[in-house]
Amino acid sequence: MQSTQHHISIYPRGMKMRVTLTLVMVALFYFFSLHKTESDFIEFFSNLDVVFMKLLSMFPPNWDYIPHAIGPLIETIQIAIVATTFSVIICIPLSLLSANTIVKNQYVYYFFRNLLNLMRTIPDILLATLFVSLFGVGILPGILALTVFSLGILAKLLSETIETIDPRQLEAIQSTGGNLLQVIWYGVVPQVLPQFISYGLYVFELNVRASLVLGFVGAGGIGSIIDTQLNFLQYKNVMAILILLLAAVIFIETVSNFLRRRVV
Amino acid sequence: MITFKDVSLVYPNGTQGLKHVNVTIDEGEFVVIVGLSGAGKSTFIRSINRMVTPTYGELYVDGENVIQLQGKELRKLRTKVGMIFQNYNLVNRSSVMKNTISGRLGHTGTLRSILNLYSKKDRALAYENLKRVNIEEYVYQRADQLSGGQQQRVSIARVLTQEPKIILADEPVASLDPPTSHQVMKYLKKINQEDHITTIVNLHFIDMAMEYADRIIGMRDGEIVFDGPASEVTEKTFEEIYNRPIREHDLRGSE
Amino acid sequence: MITFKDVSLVYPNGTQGLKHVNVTIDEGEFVVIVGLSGAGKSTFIRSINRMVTPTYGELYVDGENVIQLQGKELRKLRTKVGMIFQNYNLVNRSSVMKNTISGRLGHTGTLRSILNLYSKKDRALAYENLKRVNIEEYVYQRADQLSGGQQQRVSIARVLTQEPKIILADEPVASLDPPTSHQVMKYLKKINQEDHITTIVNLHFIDMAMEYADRIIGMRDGEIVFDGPASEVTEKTFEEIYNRPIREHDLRGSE
Amino acid sequence: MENNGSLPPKPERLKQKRIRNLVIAVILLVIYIWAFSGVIRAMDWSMLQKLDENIRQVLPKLFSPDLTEWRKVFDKILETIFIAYAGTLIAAILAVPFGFWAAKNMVKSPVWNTMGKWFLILDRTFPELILAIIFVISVGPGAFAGVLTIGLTAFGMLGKLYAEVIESIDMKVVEAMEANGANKIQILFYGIMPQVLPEFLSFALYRFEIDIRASTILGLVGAGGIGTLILITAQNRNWPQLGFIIISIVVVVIAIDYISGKLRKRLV
Amino acid sequence: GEEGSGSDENLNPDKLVMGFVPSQDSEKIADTAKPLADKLGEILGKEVEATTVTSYSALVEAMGNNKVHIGFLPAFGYVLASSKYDVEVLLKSERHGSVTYRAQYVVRADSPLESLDDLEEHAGDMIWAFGDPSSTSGYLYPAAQLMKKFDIEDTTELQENFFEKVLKTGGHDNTAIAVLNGQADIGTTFEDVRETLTEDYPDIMEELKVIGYTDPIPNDTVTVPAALDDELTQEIKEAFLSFNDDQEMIEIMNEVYNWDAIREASDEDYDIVRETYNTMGGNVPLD
Ligand SMILES: Nc1ncnc2c1ncn2[C@@H]1O[C@H](COP(=O)(O)OP(=O)(O)OP(=O)(O)O)[C@@H](O)[C@H]1O
Ligand SMILES: Nc1ncnc2c1ncn2[C@@H]1O[C@H](COP(=O)(O)OP(=O)(O)OP(=O)(O)O)[C@@H](O)[C@H]1O
Ligand SMILES: [Mg+2]
Ligand SMILES: [Mg+2]
Repeated sequence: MQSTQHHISIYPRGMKMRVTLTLVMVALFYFFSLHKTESDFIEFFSNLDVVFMKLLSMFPPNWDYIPHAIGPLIETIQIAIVATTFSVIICIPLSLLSANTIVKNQYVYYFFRNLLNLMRTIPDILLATLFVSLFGVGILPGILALTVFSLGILAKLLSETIETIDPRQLEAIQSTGGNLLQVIWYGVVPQVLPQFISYGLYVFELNVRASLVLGFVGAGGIGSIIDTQLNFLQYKNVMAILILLLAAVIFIETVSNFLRRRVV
Repeated sequence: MITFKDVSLVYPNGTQGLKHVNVTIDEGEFVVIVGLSGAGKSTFIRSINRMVTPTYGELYVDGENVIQLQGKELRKLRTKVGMIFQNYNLVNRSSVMKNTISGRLGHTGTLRSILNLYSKKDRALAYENLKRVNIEEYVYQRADQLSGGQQQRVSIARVLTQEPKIILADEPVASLDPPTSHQVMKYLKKINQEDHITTIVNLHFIDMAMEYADRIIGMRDGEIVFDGPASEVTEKTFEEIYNRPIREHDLRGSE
Repeated sequence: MITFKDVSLVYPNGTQGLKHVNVTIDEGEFVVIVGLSGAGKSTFIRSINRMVTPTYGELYVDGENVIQLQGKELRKLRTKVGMIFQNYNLVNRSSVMKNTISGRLGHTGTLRSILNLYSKKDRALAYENLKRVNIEEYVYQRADQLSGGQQQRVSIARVLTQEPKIILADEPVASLDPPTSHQVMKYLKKINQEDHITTIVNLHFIDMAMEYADRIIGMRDGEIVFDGPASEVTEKTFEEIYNRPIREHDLRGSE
Repeated sequence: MENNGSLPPKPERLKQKRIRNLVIAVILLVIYIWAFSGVIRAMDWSMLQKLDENIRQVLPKLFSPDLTEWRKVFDKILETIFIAYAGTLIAAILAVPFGFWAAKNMVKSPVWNTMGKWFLILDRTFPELILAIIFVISVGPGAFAGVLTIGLTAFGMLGKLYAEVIESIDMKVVEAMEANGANKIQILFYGIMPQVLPEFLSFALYRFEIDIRASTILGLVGAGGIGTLILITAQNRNWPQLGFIIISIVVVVIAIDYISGKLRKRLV
Repeated sequence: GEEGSGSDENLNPDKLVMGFVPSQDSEKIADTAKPLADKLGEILGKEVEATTVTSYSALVEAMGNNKVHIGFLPAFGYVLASSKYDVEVLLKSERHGSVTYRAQYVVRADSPLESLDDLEEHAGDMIWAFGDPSSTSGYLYPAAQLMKKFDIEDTTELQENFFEKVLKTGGHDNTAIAVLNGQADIGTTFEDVRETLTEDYPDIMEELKVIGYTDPIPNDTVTVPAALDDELTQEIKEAFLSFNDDQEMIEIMNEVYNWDAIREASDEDYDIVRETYNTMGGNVPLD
């Protein structure tokens, strides 16, 4: 067999260049970041024993502390449920308004799009700090911070799902003379409901985890007692709280995986 | 009666979908539109129920110029005109029944339809229509569990449930294999004959067009280049419409 | 030469895929296996390159009993036996070239293949084979940008690049339309004749089987119920294999 | 049209489904009552008394940002970006082997596979703040502790996402490679990697966006980033400066989201 | 107990790391100690890096592991650190002419409480707000004082029986605001947190009144790991003390840490804190 080509490469030449260039840039910026953050992996590995010692010093967990943590844990879960519920409800109109399959007006679409981006942008700790200063300490600022934060994520996910739905199914409903609400109810909802539920559960898990941070700035929940125990250097108590939290998160994740499988 | 009076349509990107189309379709006719890909068949059909809006001319459906319609009026037009799509466009995750009954949306109040409060009559009608296309046994199945031909039959049932005066079908058999294609066309023909519903169908396959149409309209580049009874049509006619010899894939093949 | 000696295969769930199969296929033959769905055609073909493992009997490929093979030996067998699949099984995101050259993986060292260091000869061979199936113009296109027929031609080129002694094809045209199906079958036949590669093809369509095969093997319920030259085969034979009259969809239709 | 068409009875399956849904609904209702009553009881409404005054005092100042300390803010934001970038890259690389470990279709032994999955859950649950403290202790306070924290917490989520990507690949392609005699490593590089790599990169970029936000909290425990500044500014009730910080973060994060969104679109 | 990995007695790193916990107990919290570090480096002829750590537990641990060589620790932070690691206090700060400060009890102006004695009668249905249980002025000193005064056995008794309940606010400003808002009836903060809030709450001086103070609390410290080279330790101490004669540095330190001057300190100065903590029967004994 005789080739007429002089050189047949596996990749077209241009692509090879682009890939190499990208990789080099990624690596360069990486090393630049390592330099800027004064990363020193030799130091890290030579101090690995300290990491393990510290982890070990958290064991055995002080099981006697668990009863003190149950109350805050329950509070955390309740906060997360309430915040998730609020954001699930509010996100429905928001995500419809920021999906270009539903909203044809470009200005409206971009306004809500950017609003969502804005909400997702602000770190939860900043939100919590702000709400604490507005509403005082307690669980309300916590609920609000979580609501706003998860609302941004949830509405973004949902609106992206709505944008990927099959527009032909909507067209069919339109062609029967259905109005906007009917098109949404008969065409959009069945297509996005499973993802919607699964996102809701995902955000709930996220909220349970996030409430840890909230406690550090006076917005209630289990983070608050972790903060205190850390300040007293009571690592065995901290570990007990963490194990409780871990158990709760795994439980929630298992249940929500189960529910997710059922609906999707 | 549907009347196109000098209708043109230019898409926002400048493509001319229809060019000065003049044609009248009478009640109860079974018209098949043929033409190459891009000829404007879909544009023609979708103008009738205003899924696209002609940019020039007048288009009368039942004596009413539909080009200006908006909002409620437009929805009223659409309840009169049923549409069948190439890809069936069923809501995959909903049941066959829910898909079929959605044909009645235009006749039902928003609240009632959202709460699933259809009258007994409506539900019986939907079921009746599923029976007419022999698909009643799947009534509670999810739509995406059916084969292509079955799905298309559900979409016919949906349109029938709408009780339309006109049925538009945009390449209803393009995704189906030959035997199923014929089956679907037969159901369409049967309904056209039994209920006297004006039926306009886009087809790619000339043998099917000749077999089922009363009247054939040929399009090329947004213009009507042939219009006449199916009996007058020969292979030559198609070669004119297509501007090239007929090939094997222009035929669906027999049943 | 391929020899099945009393080969049986029981799947873990108890389904009997093959039942006491005895058959010999000579070098350079073009054999088509026909049979209803579930007859065991795939199981038969996939036993030859040990994608499935018979549970009883002996199966000789080039004089070697392949049933016991493992690891390296098994991979050596597989480099000798090329396989073509119904759904082409190309890596969608990789280029046509990369897909084709992957046919040489079995002949190339791991490190060289990971670093894409193929010899000039290998690359020339891959390109040559793309030319043989007339697809060379797409060489740097992504596989998923090609049509079904084109993808199947790439998968033939991939198999050719493997330089196999035997080609197995499991319903290579089931996903293609009639004209494309014929095209693909013609390439397979051409290669069989030019390179004398033993070719075993599963087909659902009896008209195609009769058109391309030298020899036809009919299967039913895991057993061989017919084996003879294509010239001896009549519609009657198929009715026996299928245990029912021939229907329209058993035929692919002409080109 | 004749109308003898009363509907056929609903199949048993549907009835069961309805009962199941009812049970789920009741359980949900109970959970909701529990959660809301708990929250309402714990809520301290008296805090709303001064709400009006708080808003009047705080919001206007927040909206008149004070730029005098812009250098400090920018340095800290840049540090945050570097932490997130270096951390995410470490996580993205670490997550590959773990993703394969936790993917059902790659690991034959279900026990071994489940262990992989659980390991990733464990990693995702371990709070980054605690990990950050441990790293602050072991390598000293500063951005490096932040890099390590992000690197080790982000790979839990990335590993899970990677595993899901791997589980959704087209195994037929793998079969085709097996059929032409390729060994496991060749199959990995020719059959699996091309299928998953774009998604891997896309998820890594997505995670980078998250990590930018995540690295803001590391400052709480001395692991670098802008968190400390946020906290102190808030404690000083320096609202104008806090306003400036918020605006800066928003601008930076939106810019990064935009760029990485563009990149991700091109990947898949 | 002494653990920690810093067993090498003559720790003398090329780069000194100065860890800095922004003082909660002062009017303005600085977010950086860089000017101070620069000056220190100049004097010592060594690179000195300042890092701000908002959680002093992290700082204590980092010092225990010799990752931080100069720690600015509040009183209780030092007590905690010295109980766990071998650390040496070098200096303490002087603010407003004193090396100590006090905590105060604030209530709303219309509160029935006029002095701490009135708590006997009213505490039973009052909510007590404080920043964090580990805050010296926000919790430890007031708690010890109340327990002693009203003969309360332990903190649980104090929090759950003496008062109706407690509110943990996360900071002194939050505490004052919580009292102002009516979320709590009495709050304990450093003296006088109200001044930091006058901008946002112009009437706070009138709306909140102070009904009592605690005993003096030693000011925050400059602490080093005991493993640090003795000579270096001495140099550091002298460098800091020399700031007292340097008007420019005094200003910088005032800016950074609200310090007016730096004084020598010894471990005994903090015995009082240690005692307070231990004798109040805290649930966390410090030995
Ligand atoms: N939404 C649109 N925007 C712009 N141009 C369009 C749009 N829809 C169709 N066109 C263009 O209008 C012309 C007519 O299209 P139309 O879909 O009516 O053709 P068709 O005959 O239905 O073709 P096919 O058989 O492929 O469905 C084509 O050139 C097409 O590219
Ligand atoms: N992996 C498997 N596990 C269990 N049973 C199997 C498996 N693969 C095939 N079978 C069963 O073995 C029998 C033969 O299957 P095979 O796939 O060989 O049939 P086929 O003739 O190729 O059918 P088709 O035309 O549908 O591809 C069938 O009953 C099938 O259900
Ligand atoms: Mg069309
Ligand atoms: Mg098969």
